[in-house]
Amino acid sequence: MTPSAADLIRVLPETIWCGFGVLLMLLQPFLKNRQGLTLFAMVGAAAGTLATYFGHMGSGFFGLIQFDTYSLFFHWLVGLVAFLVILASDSYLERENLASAEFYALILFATAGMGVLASAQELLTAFIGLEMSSISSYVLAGYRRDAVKSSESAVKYFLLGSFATAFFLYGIALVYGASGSTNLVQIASTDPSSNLLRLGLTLILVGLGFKVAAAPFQVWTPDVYEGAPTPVTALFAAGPKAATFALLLRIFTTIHAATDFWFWAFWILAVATMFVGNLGALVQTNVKRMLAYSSIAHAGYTLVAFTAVTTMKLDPNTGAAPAYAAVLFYLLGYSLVKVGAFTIVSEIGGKGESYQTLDDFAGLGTRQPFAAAAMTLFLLSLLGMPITAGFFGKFYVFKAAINSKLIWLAVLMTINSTIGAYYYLRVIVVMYMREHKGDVPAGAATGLSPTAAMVVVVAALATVYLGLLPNHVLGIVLSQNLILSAR
Amino acid sequence: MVPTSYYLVLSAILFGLGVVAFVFKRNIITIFMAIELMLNAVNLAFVAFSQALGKSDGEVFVLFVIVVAAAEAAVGLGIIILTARNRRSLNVEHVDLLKL
Amino acid sequence: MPILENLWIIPLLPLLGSAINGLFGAKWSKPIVNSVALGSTGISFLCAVEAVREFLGYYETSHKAWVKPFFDWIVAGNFRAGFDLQLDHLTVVMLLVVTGVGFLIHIYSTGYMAHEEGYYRFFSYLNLFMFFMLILVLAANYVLLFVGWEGVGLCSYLLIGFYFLKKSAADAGKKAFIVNRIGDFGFMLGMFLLFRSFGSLDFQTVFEKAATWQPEAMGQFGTITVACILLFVGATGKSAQLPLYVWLPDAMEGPTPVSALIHAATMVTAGVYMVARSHVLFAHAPTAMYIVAIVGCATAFFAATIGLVQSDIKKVLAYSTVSQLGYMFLACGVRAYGAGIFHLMTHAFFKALLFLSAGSVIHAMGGEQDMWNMGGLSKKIKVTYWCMLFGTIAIAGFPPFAAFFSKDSILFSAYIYETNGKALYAVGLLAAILTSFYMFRLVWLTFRGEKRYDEHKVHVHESPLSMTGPLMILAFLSLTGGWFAAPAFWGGKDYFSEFLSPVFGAATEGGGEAAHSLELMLSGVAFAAATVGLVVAIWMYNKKVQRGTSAGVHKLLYNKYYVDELYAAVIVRPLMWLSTNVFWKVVDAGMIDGAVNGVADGAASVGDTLRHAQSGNTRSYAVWVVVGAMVLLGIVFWPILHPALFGGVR
Amino acid sequence: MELSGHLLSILIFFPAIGALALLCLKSEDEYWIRRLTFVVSVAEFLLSLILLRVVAIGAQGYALTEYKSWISSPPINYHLGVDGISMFLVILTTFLTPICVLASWKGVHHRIKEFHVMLLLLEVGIIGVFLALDLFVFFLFWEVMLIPMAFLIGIWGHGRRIYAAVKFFIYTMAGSAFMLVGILWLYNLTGTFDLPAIQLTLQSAAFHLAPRTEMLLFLSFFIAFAIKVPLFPLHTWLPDAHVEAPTAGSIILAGVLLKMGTYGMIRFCLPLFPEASHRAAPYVAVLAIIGIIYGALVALVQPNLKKLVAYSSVSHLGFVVLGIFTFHTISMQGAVYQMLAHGISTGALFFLVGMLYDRRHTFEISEYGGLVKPMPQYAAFFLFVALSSMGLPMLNGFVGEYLILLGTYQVHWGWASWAATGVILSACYLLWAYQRVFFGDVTHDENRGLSDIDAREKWGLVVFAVITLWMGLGSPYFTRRVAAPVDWVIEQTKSKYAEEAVKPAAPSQPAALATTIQQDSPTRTVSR
Amino acid sequence: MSAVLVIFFLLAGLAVFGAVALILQSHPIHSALSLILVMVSLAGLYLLMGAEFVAAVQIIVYGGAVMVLFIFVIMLLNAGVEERTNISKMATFGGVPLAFALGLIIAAGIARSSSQLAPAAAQGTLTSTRELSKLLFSEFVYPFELTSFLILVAILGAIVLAQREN
Repeated sequence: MTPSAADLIRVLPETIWCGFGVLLMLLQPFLKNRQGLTLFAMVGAAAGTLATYFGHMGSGFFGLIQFDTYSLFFHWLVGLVAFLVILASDSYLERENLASAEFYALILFATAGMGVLASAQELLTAFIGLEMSSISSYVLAGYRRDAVKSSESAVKYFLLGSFATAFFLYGIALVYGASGSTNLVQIASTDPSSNLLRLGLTLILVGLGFKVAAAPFQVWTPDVYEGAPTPVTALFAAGPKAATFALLLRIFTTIHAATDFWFWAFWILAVATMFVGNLGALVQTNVKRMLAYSSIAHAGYTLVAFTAVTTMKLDPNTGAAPAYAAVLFYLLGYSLVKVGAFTIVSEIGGKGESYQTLDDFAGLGTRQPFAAAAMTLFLLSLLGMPITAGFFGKFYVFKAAINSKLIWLAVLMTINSTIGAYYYLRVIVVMYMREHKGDVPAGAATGLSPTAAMVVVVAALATVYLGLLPNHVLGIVLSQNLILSAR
Repeated sequence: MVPTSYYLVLSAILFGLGVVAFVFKRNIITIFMAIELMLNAVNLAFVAFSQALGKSDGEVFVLFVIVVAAAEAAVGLGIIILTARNRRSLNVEHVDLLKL
Repeated sequence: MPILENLWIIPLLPLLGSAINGLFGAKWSKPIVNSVALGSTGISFLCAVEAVREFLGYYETSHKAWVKPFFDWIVAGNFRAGFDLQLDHLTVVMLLVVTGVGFLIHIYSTGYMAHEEGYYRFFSYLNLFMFFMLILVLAANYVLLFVGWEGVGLCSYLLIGFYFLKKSAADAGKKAFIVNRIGDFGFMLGMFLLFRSFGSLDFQTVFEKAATWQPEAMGQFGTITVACILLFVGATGKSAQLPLYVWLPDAMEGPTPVSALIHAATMVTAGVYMVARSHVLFAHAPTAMYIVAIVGCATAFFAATIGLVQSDIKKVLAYSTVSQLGYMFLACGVRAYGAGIFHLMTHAFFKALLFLSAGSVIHAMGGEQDMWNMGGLSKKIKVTYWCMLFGTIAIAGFPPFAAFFSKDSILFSAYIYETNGKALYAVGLLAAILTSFYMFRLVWLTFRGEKRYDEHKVHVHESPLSMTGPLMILAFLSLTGGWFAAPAFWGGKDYFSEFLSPVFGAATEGGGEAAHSLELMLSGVAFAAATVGLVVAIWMYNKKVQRGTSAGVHKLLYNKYYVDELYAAVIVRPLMWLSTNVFWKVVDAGMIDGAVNGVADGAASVGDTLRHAQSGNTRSYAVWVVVGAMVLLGIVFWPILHPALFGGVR
Repeated sequence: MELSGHLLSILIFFPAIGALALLCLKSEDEYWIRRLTFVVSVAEFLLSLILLRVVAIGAQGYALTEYKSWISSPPINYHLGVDGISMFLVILTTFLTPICVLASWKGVHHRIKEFHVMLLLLEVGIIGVFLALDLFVFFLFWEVMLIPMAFLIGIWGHGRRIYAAVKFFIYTMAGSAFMLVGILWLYNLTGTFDLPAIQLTLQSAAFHLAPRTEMLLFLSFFIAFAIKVPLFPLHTWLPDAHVEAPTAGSIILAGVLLKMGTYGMIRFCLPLFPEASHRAAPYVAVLAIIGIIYGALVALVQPNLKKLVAYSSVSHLGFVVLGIFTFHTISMQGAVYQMLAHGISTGALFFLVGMLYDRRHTFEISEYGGLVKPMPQYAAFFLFVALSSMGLPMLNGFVGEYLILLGTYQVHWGWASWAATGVILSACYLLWAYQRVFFGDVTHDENRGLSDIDAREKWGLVVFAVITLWMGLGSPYFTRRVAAPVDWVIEQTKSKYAEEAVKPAAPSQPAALATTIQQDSPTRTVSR
Repeated sequence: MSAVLVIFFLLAGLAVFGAVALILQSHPIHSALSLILVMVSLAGLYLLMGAEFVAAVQIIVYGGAVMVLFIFVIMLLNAGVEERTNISKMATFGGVPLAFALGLIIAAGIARSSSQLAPAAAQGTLTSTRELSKLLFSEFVYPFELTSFLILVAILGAIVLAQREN
């Protein structure tokens, strides 16, 4: 019983990410040049992502992982996010005078963890993946060691994250007890009336709900996002969240019992999350924190699509395939936009992240037209305006909800979009329609650094591309047998 | 023979006490201990199920959990040291700069 | 038939004149402006005369009205309103009156307005008015008539507000327009109903179809009755009848030639013209007829009472106009359309004369209009005095002047009208007495008695020939205008009614020897009434008089029954208050915006509350996680805890 | 014509190309920015005039359709088409855009490049809305148009511009979000976003739409449109937006944007949901009538000139909605005509008010008075435009209102009677405002030296005046081209609706008059 | 009651006692010692079930390594008696009862649904360490290898976080 070569190639991306992480640490003493490290890390991120090209579809490692279009999609997603975040961190690390090698290594390890999550077909493997990304994240959150906020962010993330992990793990234990296995495919064949299974799946939902910041498990999100170094926040908002959703969706589509149990749970989580996120964001004056709340709201929108997925089995004719597609498309668009937006916040923040309030954004339209325009594009995408990725994302989510006859959910989402419009618009308004009070402080950034600008351009182009020509990506997310483990 | 449910109920009680401890304790280190307590409860459940099902993979999981717990401990204690350095206090209730 | 084929020339000429003066007149000298304005009106008058001649020839052979469509103006679905002009005998009368009197007043204005600023503007407006008035009388359908109808209202607005620096003038113009709009509201609804009933608004089609309908009974509010009443609402606005007469006295703020042309001779008679034009409809609606008669009669009396005590020379004439218009409606209401139109024509002559004479007086007095500040002018401005006197005799109804015949004819028709005719007659007669009184009062206060002005300040002088010339022509017309009908008085034919008979039919013929003797008797009564008025006026004012203090009935009359105040208090102010304090401040700002902003504020306050859950305390956060776990357990286990409910929850 | 295959796309995207070209200019290059924008917008206008030749009179259905598949799943196609109704609205848009450039020649001083880019992008969005035949594409343009408009208000507006911009944006967003739900629901039912295809599906006998579903769908569209119109009581964004918007913004907003709502009603609400439309019509009509009267009354007491014009739009658009929801060919043609006429006359009014603002930087009526003295030509033009706005015959405002009322009267005399009071009130508020601004003595010394209109303003106004007159006299030019599409819409609205729709709403009439007003044939006598 | 059951209850009682003590002790050192008590009791229970290897790892890694680390850190930071602050009223008054309730619900749920399971160690066979290692290096080799990176991450993280400023 040794894994085949094909299996090894199926995990090549993770291997490459981890390998580059190790190499980064090894090279650190020799490569004093920060840009060199950045480039090396980017190469690693890219290489890992591209390595998916060699993988063969199918399950590997005795059914622990499943390499399918779905996992491919999420590998690309997290790889791309890692690539962009590394690129965006370059100037940040220089400004904040932080060590690069460890930072990049941690990002790569976290990415590897996310990759595991995306392809895991077995709960324990998923758990290990989750922990890899989480533990890296804890460290990354506290990476600005001398900043009180950063360490506080790390503490909160660590304590609450571990707390939630314990729930997740306990859920795994119970599911294992009920079905005698932790493999999703085998769990799927368990008698769905088992209460132990029900209890276990619920606790798993608590753990994963925490990771994706679904209300009322969202409490940690604003604090952690605000305190963490901004590029790390970008990573948090995009990568782990998408990867956790990936796992959740795989559990969903594989274990039909789960969809039965979880329908109302998701309905309520979705509604609560949308409202908490949007209403919370409404009253924020710190842009970074506002975006944190906004990411809660977007988790809520994603959960709407999830709720639509749950009806798949209940009514096979509604066609849940578009609902998966909605989740995938939404997450892609959302992640890229969040990376772009946080990158701009990171750059505007200046040394010590001192300028992140709305007042600091005032008059940005004249001071930094490019940054302001890009930020506007990202905000409009988050808002769901046409010709941006966010519009199609929201459009597909709506469509999934309506296809599943979840009219009320769609209506509530509509209301939330409108609330959301208000606070996104406020940032735009401040940037373009208000003048900066007093002189612009000397420490504030005068323009985006070239690396950050590159990230912003890539994210903006991707946003518009997905908003104008979504066909290609749609072709992927709508492909037959997207999720091989799904029955 | 001890019925498996006894072990499981014990595990649930320990898990519940872990949750209580997490909520109740103020010292970050003891809160972290509460997490360890919860993980121990999980381990107990794994072993009990493993025995009841007559499969050994449950015990393998326990090994993984222990490893993960150790890794978490390393990082967690690092974070705690960092916080203690920054704040000169281990009371979790005083870690409230980020809020609202 | 060059003109008849191209009837549009008649209205277009004044329009061109207006446009030319309006666009370029500012830079031109007065003679050029004059020649454009007078030229266009004069040629238009000549064209009208030629058109009438051609029409009469045409009628000889065809025995029908001349209708000529020019272009489609509004087309939608089965609705078509064309720019169609029509000429028949009724139009002929109106056309000649409008162009003729209009031309005279243009001439007069060159003298009267000689020293005014915006001279070109005045003539531009005046020509524009001619254009619209001609459209009104030439229109072959209600919609085009409405164009003229609204257009003359506009010109009235512009001309009343000519002295726009004076607030009262601007106010008066606005008031005129708005009150007219209220009438137009009725007119429009009337048109809609006609279209709904007959599928067209062309006069010919409507009248032909209406003629096939069975007449409605008295007291019945059938379709035609309702339509007629609605049309009449329009007429009350335009022709200043109760209850919409309020704008006309105020309209005297305009230059006097305007008062003469628009507010006496032509525009205000448009309502009468329209009712007469629609006589086929009215004939089917006796209820509407009766209402017209009552309103006309009441207005005649009501306005006359107010006229008794006014001190402004033009105001007296204004109320007199309202009163005389009442007579015309009375005539229409008692089926004496011919008499009504006849009175319309004579009224155009003598009222224009009176106004222009008054203008001459005002001109002489350097702008003074208060009769209490005049007196004894007869020696200084003789021509004006005699013209004014002629006009007064004419309006008072002394033979052989114009109004004697026309008013007499109306009163006679009222007397023999089957429904309460005698009461209508009685009120009309009373109004005749009052008319005679207030007119002679005016003459006596102005021209006779002692002078009550300071000769050092006011240099009284006779007006130039450009002003007195038209006066004399009009005086002549006032004297002779009634003679068309005179033969009827002596038992012969009423030429005027006969002329109009192709339009109205022979319905107005009294017929019979008994009727004739009755008519003679009634004429005697009317003459007596006029004399009573004359005598009382002379008795009261042929001495040294002073402006009296108002009290009692006098005060009520002097203040015009407080109708303006009443309207202000009952309609205008409540509406303004409602709009400001309820609609705008409460409904808009308070309720709707309040709700909108309230939702926004509510969301913000909920958000604010929610953020307090975000206390920053990790322990609390853990509690939220626990709460979430409990909730999820509750939801997931709900079907097990309540199996009975499962299946129904979805 | 070689172009005609892509004429519609060219019409939509030509201004976008212009905007791109503008971006290449330096921001300081004020001279060329203005001229380039003007040239582009005039060229666009001339291009749009081609439509007049291409769209045949009396032809039903769409001309010049363009169809390209865009997104495979769900099937979203780039489907454009034009008919008599949309043609004129497009031309109105292209006409008003150069006017906007002229209007902001002096009023806009900062960020000139961005301003003109926004203006052109706005044009792109609006024309797209009018030409789109795919619900998705329609929605896309509908939303896209929001952003430049909000920017125009928010950046180049006056005092409370930000409040106004946000209010405008949120109001419209709220409405359109529901429309998106409706569009998707409709897609879910019919499997397509293509308007003609949806219509075919909905009309097929096999297809049954539950009344409740149809009503909800209708409402989801209608509310979005009603906000845009704006229909009472959803109108409160309008006065704020207008008062704070720069002149160009106001012109476009009142001239075209509001028509997007009424256009949407004609194009989507009625043909797609005939039965719901009929059921909703009484309520809609009552709201429209309330809007007419209410808007006029509130306009009457506004101390702010621009707000007054804004409220007058509420009143005028009430007529349009009323005309649409009587399902009568006369009134609906009138409604379409009125959309155009209102675009011209209100556009001109805002143009005029903007000139005043350029000179005195205030909209308060009390700050003016006696202006006819220093600015006689301006006063004359203002009067002319005001008269057209209050519906003086032979000017453009009359025909629309008259046809709407006439048509409405044929169906519901009560509605028409109430609505006709708006005619009185419009005279009241406009004349009163005119009097306070222009007549009397000059009460403020600053006003004594105001300069009269210059050549640029004069020519703009002359163009407006000529069109006003032309529309007023030659209305058949418009109604003939509009008649066929309107009849088609009415036919669609009837198709599945039973005969009882034709029956006038007799029960709503008072008993005394109810017996008298009916008469299908004139020979029937009324007296009995 | 069989002897096994007596041992079970003894160990279970100790474990619960330890857990409660962890909560009630106010000095972190005492809490840590209580936790060690729990862990040792659990190791006993593992033995009782026949999971010797797990029991050994429990003692060595958990009780030995991890808890020593805890105590080391407590000493290093010189953590004193816990301040019983009540800034979060919600946690003290709402959270603790809720947490108890949650524990009870889970316990009740498990008790009701796990009765059909075979008794632990019913087979009476000890799980051989060989079997564990086989599983670990064949079926679970992938997560096993991943854990190595996990530990690497932990080491890296600890270094990053705890290193003094240069």
